[in-house]
Amino acid sequence: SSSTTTSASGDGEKPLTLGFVNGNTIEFHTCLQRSMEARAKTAGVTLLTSNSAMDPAKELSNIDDMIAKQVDAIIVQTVNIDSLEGGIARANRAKIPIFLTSVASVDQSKILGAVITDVVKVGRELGEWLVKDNAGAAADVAVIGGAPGAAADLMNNAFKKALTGGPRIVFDQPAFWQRAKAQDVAENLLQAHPKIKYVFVHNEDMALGVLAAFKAAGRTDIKILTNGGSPAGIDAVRSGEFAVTVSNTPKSVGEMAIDDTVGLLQKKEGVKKIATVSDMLITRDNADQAPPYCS
Amino acid sequence: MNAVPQARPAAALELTGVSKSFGGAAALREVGFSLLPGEIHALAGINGAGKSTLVKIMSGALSPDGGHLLIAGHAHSALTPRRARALGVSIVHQHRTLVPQLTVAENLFLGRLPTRAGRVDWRAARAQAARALADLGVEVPATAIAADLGPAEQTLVEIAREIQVGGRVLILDEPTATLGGADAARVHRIVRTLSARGIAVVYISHHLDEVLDLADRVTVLRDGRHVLTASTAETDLPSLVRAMTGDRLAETRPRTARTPGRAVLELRDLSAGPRLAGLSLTVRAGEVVAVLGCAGDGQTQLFPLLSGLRRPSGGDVLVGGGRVPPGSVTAALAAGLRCVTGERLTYGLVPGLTVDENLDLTGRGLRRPWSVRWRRMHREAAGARTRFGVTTIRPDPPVATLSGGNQQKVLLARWLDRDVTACLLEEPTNGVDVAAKADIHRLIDGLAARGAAVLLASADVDEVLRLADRVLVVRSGRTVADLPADRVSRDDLVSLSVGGTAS
Amino acid sequence: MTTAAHPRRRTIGAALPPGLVRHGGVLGVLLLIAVFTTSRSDVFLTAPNLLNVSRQIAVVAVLAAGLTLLMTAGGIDFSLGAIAAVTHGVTAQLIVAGVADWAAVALALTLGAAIGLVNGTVVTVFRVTPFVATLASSTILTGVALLVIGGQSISIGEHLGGLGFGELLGVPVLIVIAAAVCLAVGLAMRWSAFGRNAFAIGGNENAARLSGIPVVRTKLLLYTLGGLLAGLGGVMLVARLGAASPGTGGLHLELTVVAAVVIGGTALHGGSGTLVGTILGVLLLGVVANSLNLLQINPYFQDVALGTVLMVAAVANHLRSRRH
Amino acid sequence: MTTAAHPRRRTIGAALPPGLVRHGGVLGVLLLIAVFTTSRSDVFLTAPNLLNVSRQIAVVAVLAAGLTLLMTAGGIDFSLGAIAAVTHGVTAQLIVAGVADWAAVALALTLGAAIGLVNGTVVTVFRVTPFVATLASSTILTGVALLVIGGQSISIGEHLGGLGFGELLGVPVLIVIAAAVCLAVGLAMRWSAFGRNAFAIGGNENAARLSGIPVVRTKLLLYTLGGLLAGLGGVMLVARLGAASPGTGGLHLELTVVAAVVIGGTALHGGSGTLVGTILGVLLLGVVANSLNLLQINPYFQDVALGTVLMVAAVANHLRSRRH
Ligand SMILES: Nc1ncnc2c1ncn2[C@@H]1O[C@H](COP(=O)(O)OP(=O)(O)OP(=O)(O)O)[C@@H](O)[C@H]1O
Ligand SMILES: Nc1ncnc2c1ncn2[C@@H]1O[C@H](COP(=O)(O)OP(=O)(O)OP(=O)(O)O)[C@@H](O)[C@H]1O
Ligand SMILES: O[C@@H]1[C@H](O)[C@H](O)CO[C@H]1O
Ligand SMILES: [Mg+2]
Ligand SMILES: [Mg+2]
Repeated sequence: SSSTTTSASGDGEKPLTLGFVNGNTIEFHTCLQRSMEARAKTAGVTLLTSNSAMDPAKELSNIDDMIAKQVDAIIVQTVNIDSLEGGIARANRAKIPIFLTSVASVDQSKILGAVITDVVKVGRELGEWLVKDNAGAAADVAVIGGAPGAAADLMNNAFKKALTGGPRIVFDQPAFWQRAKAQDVAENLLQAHPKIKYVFVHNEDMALGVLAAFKAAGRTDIKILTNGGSPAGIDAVRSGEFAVTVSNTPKSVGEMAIDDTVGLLQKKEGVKKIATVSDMLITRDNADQAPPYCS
Repeated sequence: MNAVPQARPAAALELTGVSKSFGGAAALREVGFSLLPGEIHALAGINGAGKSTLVKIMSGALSPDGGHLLIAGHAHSALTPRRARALGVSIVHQHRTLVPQLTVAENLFLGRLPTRAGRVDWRAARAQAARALADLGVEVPATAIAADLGPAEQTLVEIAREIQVGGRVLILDEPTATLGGADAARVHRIVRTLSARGIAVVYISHHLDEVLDLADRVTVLRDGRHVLTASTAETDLPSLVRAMTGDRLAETRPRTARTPGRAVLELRDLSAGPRLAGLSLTVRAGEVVAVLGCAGDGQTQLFPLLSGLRRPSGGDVLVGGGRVPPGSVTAALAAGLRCVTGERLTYGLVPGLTVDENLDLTGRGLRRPWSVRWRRMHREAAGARTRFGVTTIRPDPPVATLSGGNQQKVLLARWLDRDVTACLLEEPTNGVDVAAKADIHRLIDGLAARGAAVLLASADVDEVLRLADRVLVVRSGRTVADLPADRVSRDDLVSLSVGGTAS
Repeated sequence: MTTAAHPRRRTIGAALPPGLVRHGGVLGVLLLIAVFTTSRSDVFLTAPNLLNVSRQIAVVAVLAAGLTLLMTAGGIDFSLGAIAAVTHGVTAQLIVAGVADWAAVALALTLGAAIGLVNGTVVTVFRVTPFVATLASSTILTGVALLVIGGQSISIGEHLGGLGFGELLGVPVLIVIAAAVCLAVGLAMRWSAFGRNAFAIGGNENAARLSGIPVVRTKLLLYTLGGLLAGLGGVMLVARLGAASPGTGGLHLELTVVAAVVIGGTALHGGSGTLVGTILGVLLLGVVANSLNLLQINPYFQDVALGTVLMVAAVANHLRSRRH
Repeated sequence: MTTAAHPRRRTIGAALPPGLVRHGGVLGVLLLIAVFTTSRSDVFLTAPNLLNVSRQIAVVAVLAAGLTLLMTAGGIDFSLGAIAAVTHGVTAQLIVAGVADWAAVALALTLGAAIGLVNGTVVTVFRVTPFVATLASSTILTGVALLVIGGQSISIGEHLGGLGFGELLGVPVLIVIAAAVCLAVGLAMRWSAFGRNAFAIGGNENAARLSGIPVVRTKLLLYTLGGLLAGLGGVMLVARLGAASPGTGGLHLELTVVAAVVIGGTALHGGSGTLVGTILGVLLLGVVANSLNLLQINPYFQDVALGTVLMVAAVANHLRSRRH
């Protein structure tokens, strides 16, 4: 903490204070915040945090509160893609820059920068992996999704588009990001389509619920494709329970967010305004090279 | 326009062939009824005869299954309370219909608060309410909350409300059931005044003296059928009773002399709030002691205090010489105290449960068994129903669907159909018909004969004379007189209960 | 003696806003939190922060006002949050489709009122318990809200900016609207026959019906008004957020509104309620949320803290009312 | 004649589960959905799928049974879902910490009961409205549940597998437990003094107290039982999932449970309720969820479909009961 950083305003002595508005309290968000806190500490930056608990209106209130606290910049892990127009407008008016994590599909002139995860790419990569794995042959494929809406839809559509040739989607139902619900839906899936060969589950927590259902039914033949990169997910891939997952870890997102925000505020050279967090397709073969998920 | 002058004036309200049944059981069968302008028309009949049902139909609260209803000569098929009011028919129901959380003033103007420029004129409402209450001699502040009033005061407020509405027909369903002599007299005066102004009054009461004294005509219902309509000048009490009960005669056997034993129930300096300041009294085994007092004079506090619902601020209750721990229902019950409320629906019965289960509740509370044996419950309840004359038109209906008097009998049967050491009876014959009233009086005689100490809080002077060995008069929560019953006259009691002195 | 005491009671009751005396519990907890937060954060008691808090609670206040009136009459509407979600989506879609701002707002309000009317009809005509009926319609409307915006965020750009960010004599328009709604509802509850009928219906519906109060009509109107205000809340949401998006309004908002109203002392079974209490409840929730942020309480502890405050306020409320 | 009819009626009343007759509405809607789904999916009416459905509703049934009894007594517990969330987390953490399975389960059940007892105490001793008190404790417990698992999934591996996946004479253990709980509660509601006292308290608390029924003790017991069953639900959740994870239980579960109970005809204000109705309500919700999947209903329409079913059942329920 002896290292002093200069603030964007050029006031040489005052250390930076950043505000982080988190979107939820599940594992991803917990790790995201932890990695940011760790990185902020080493960078000598003060990090104030708040949480919107999936409520866009609360998100705006949190941004308001950060503005009231006169932070140097606000980092937002938004609840929904694009929902924070009002928040951005408000921050702009107060002349406090905003930095986004995970998404950046708003007018980019109004934000300081962003670290994005490309969900379209994730969906596409998984779809392509499936086609390759099945060698283009016919196969029944199911999707167990998150909540209907932007992020899940983007990933889903990309996945479907990538399924060229034989594989066809015979089941596509939501489990609302709940592990227990995913288990129920997977059970119903087994009833409706026992011949299913692949299941794409939108996150690893739900995928673990799906796995529990499959195990209970003695079905080890169905390949589970998912997204996350959490320790539990990587373990499942390593043991063959998941066929494949995509690692785009909150640790990388959080660290990049702090680095880039500080860099952009201090107008450092070579800091990209919009950076994409590198993701990695993880199968049994490369499970040991999976990046750490949490700080 | 009418060429032919009619022999009698057009009826203010007329029913022909009205029937009504509840779940297949008939409460009214082809009843006809005609109410003349300015007359006081009493409706009589034993509990469950259909009186309340009939007046509910007149006032639009219930719609009949068949028959016709004419108000001032016009037929009305889809009458609602709202329409009935607009047509000048107002009613005071047997079950109180005040809004408990609102003030007396607001209750008086329910649905028609005075407004000025679209906003409620509270000042006017209070002033008008105060005037209306003063007119009737009701000493209730217009700003009091309805829930804080006693039953008598609530009744008077309701009567005041309906009179305020005005109109040509006023229906009173047992207005005096919970009123003491003075309040009842006040109601009678009001009714006579209104009738003199040309308002027709339908008056339901089980006090047959009252009926004969007050009404011009009387109609008797039995088992939902019209039995007779007669001028009160041409009928007398025995024939009225016969018409009501059919074969079953209401005997009013003179009471037997009692010889009280040792002191069983003692109150020592019992105090609670401003209304009860150091009340002391003793009731001995086999003795019936009546407490008389104006509404709000402290005797209304006896029920919450003796039952353990409320903790007194001072003083003791003793049963059989032992002090009953205050403020505990369980302790009161364990001591052998049985308190029968005068507000059966608030503190007595569980309306949604059936008659038999309500009867079983007391035993369950006392014995605390693990299980409920339905068969045995029904068997025991059948006996209690017979003994207390509970009649229902369906096998074991929810208590809520019983007529008022039958509910009262269920309440009494619950508490008195077993061994009793000492009991408090609040208005035990509230809403009970003549025949049943005599039965209940005999039951209370029996209770005393078996050595129970009976404390009676009744506003019914005749009942007090019929039952009590001693009469205590309380004022501001203190005993001001303790008189042997055989040395006071009816007039003395009436005068005492309104705050006068015995002659 | 007893009678002498009455006139005194009367004067005090009339002079003090009905309810302030009754809400010692909530008021006490509110002050306590304010004092504590002020002592720990110099931002709390600044004008910008207080404006912040009031802007944040404006929508909740509008919905809570409608619910207070409805609950006083013994009703309940669990779908208000979902109605707001639907109307916020509809407003955005209409604006994106080129409808004039004012027309979009008018349509959204009408839609809210219409949904309220449907709820009211189910409750009065089919006599479904209000809780059940509105729980069902809340579920339906949550789906509809999602369908309306196609599960995506719909930006309205600079539209409705005057509503969302404008000021009137230095006071944000959102706050002005919320204050106006609260004032109107508060006055209606005290001074209008409609409002008093709501009390009578909630206190004893049978008595109300028997005294000729148009019970069905009043209830329909109350649900319609609730829907209308929820519709207004939806419009305020989209104006403030600058976009309609999944998850806005709905259950979150609903639970906040219900919590504010009940903590404000309105009885679930009807017959009593004050807008003052509701406003205190709304304020309490808003101040707590703000304080949790200012004091940097760990998000995991925020629910615990909020719940504890609610519990303490409820218990304090009770202790106060007993002493009376 | 009338008296002769009495014994007959009474016998019928005792022979038929009290309530089946009253629930024509829910039963009708349930059958309708079953017929419709069967006509569109040949899987629906197969034994494996029906077992599937019953396994899925087991947890809801256990919580709903407790809530039915509690609501009959005029209580409500909005925190049951949150209690389940806490106990499911605690069970997982204990097992991970090396505590024996049975001991972890016993501790979780005890914890659930203890939380219920606290709720009951707040409601009876401090006389806070049950809805308000349990809404507050639900908020607290939601935070606690997150804290317990640190916001992360906690896997229990093969532990509690016998509970989560085992079978007893071919019937999944989860179903056996749920059936046993429902049977016990159903019998208690009809045949035990405790259960009947709940009806009396819900019907008229004053009258019940004056009859010598131990009102406070009964209520405390009811809340404790509710908490215990919610604790059991939490254990069942973690056994079935093989892990504790954020978002399990909580508000989702709570609303499902409340919806099942109220759609089953238990009055919110107490005094009446049947376990048969609740079971029908639970079944209805389970069958709808299953049908939505089997029939591949568009995700965007699922809430609309569920809400519509609830609304139709509520209205149908009412129409049936009117004809009676
Ligand atoms: N809502 C109802 N549901 C079912 N039965 C009812 C209902 N109301 C009245 N009854 C039945 O109809 C019959 C007539 O009742 P009603 O109240 O008219 O009697 P009543 O003459 O007023 O008796 P009381 O003198 O005891 O007040 C009774 O047997 C009663 O049980
Ligand atoms: N709902 C209840 N739960 C538990 N105990 C109760 C309940 N209602 C009443 N009691 C018991 O009955 C006693 C009397 O309660 P009540 O509120 O009527 O008396 P109070 O507060 O002394 O009356 P007041 O303030 O009007 O003088 C209480 O002390 C309490 O022990
Ligand atoms: O007897 C009643 C009640 O028991 C109440 O507690 C007070 O008012 C009296 O009239
Ligand atoms: Mg009657
Ligand atoms: Mg009667």
